[in-house]
Amino acid sequence: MILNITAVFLCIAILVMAVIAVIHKKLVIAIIASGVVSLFASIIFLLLAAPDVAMTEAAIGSGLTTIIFFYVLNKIRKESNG
Amino acid sequence: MDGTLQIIGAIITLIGSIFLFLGSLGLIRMPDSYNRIQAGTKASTLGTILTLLGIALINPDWSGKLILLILFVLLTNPISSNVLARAAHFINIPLYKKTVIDKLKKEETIKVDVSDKKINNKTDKQ
Amino acid sequence: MKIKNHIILFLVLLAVWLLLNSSFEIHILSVGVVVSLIITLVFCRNCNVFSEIKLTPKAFFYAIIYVFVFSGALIKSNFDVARRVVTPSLPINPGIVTVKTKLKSKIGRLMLANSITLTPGTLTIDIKDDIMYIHWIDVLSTNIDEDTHQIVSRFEKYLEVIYG
Amino acid sequence: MVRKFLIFILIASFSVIFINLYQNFKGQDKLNDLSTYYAENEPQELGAQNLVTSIVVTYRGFDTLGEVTILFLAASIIGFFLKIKESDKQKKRDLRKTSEILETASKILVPLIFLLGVYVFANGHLTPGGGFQGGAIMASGMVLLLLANPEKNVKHSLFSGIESISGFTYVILGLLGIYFAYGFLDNRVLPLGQFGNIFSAGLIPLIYTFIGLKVGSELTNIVGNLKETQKETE
Amino acid sequence: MEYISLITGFIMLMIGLWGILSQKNIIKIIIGFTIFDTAINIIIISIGYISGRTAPILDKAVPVKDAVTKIVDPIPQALVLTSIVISLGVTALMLAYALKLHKYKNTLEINKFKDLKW
Repeated sequence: MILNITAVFLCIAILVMAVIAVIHKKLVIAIIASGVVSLFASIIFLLLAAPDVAMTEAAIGSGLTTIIFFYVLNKIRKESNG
Repeated sequence: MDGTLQIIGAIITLIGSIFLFLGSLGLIRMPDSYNRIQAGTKASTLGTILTLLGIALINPDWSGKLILLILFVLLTNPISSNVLARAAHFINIPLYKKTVIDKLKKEETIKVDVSDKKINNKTDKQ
Repeated sequence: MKIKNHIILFLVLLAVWLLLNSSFEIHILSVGVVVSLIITLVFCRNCNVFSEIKLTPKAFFYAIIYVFVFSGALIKSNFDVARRVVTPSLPINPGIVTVKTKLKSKIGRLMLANSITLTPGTLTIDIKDDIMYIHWIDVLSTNIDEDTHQIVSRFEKYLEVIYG
Repeated sequence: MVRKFLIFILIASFSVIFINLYQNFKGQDKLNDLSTYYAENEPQELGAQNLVTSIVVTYRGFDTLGEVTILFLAASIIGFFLKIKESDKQKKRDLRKTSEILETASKILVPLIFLLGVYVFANGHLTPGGGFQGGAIMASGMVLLLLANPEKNVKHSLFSGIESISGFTYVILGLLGIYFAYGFLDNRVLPLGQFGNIFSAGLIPLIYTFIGLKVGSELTNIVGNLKETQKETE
Repeated sequence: MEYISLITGFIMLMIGLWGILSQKNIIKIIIGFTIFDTAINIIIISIGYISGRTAPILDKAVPVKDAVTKIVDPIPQALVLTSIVISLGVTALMLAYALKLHKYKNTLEINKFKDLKW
């Protein structure tokens, strides 16, 4: 029962973050929101009895993907300014 | 006997989560990013440590990994907040308007002046 | 001097490995020795961080005292932050001040910066040579010597003995 | 306007499909036949505690081989796309110096992070974790090293070497399975050992170690490529 | 539990699809793709979930004899494990393309790329 309530809150947070990631004008905030989506999704995976997938999602989905996005964004900004 | 240990663990976990809640309240109430980093770092460090200690009391089999986690949090949390604050100061995120003094700022402005001069020299040559 | 680095890093890694596995069986110990040796040899070609730790009994004794001083400061800082957050008028008086440090070793300065970040109302922003720039949530004075006395000295006297 | 209308119609039709799918979803109450077979026979056949690991490495080993190949292709295409000229490589960039604190901390933290990665893939057959997770953890350790020393570059030749050697060894270990056991990527080349020990489950820990090294070096190559292209413009 | 996550996955999938189709910025489209990936993973995992059971690891909590009645389906988890790693490779590939496109056109607006239109 408590798990179900937790899952409902997490799912609402995921949906709100997904909407922010899609519609927000600032790219930085959109990228961070998509990282947060991955982080919450890894908690959902843990609640669904899949610890392997949760570890992978936390390490790759919310860690490395965000870093790669920021490297590319940094590069694009430097190109447009200089 | 086991029951008392678990109740103590649950109480410690609850205290830790209260500190975490106060930290997140501080994130909302503080006026500028430096003060937010201060509130966030301290409250989240002690909150995480207390939560992990509570879990270690509830589940003594995991205590080795949890002690390791506590040491790791103690080492990495201040470093990350220091890097965040330094980057924020470098890209000129403004301080709170009631700020008394900013001794780091003076040196930075001098540096910026020098680099401006360099740029001006370059443009003159061209 | 260089072999001391390798030995300390190896022992730290082995201790971490045994804590992670939380058992002392011969299989786990042997795998841990091999893995720690490889990582030590790969990463410790030019690291000079660990050679500055002093391994005397006095340093060990001071380290234990330092843990207690530090835990007290950490708990005090949390109540301080909680009080400031909960008070409706938000009693803060922030500013960036400079302090001086006597420590020379890199790891000692790292631990000093970490301790300052986790104690009441202070946050290390930058460190240049022997001057540290600190964001203070409640500035009491802007004089460098007084700030040093207020913020740094209570940790420094222990860290000076431990790390030199 | 027409475009928005078309998008709306597309999403509405998708939602109709999903509503149908959701209404027909009953939720499982028991394992299907294949999973039942795995759960019953895996401990005697392969001897790994973690069923997911045994499926990834042995029962579905071909999938993993193809997946690692796809990752390798992605890494090499990125390297090909973002190749920079030799003349640009020599240019000095004027970067902000990292703080002394981060530099010191990275020297302490990076070996610990690598040890954690090794722990995750060496215990892949006992606890949650495995080659992919361990490789990702090692790649994030490399990212910390890059953040602490922004002037340094990833040594691509070194990581390509590690990657190709571990990939080659992975295939060789699979071929050993044909010769000594019953098929490609069979793990019964080595004795199965005691159930739950770190030296158990035959070849699975070895294979996962090589998958971990391969994934870690590939991800490091990708991150390094995307980082180095920042040089071109200055 | 599985119903909640299943419906979250469906809604998230539609959000991602809407982002892919309606956004003009290439980086935003790639963000839509990552959300799409995560949504599909959530759906697959929640189909394999059986309520009241634990993770497919046969340690002290799950003895080998009772494994069939105590664990969830391990096959979808194994598939999703590989899918996540591939999604990182694909995302990095798309970002590399975006970098290259930005270098030639100096813009990220998808409407400006009309070279293949006639």
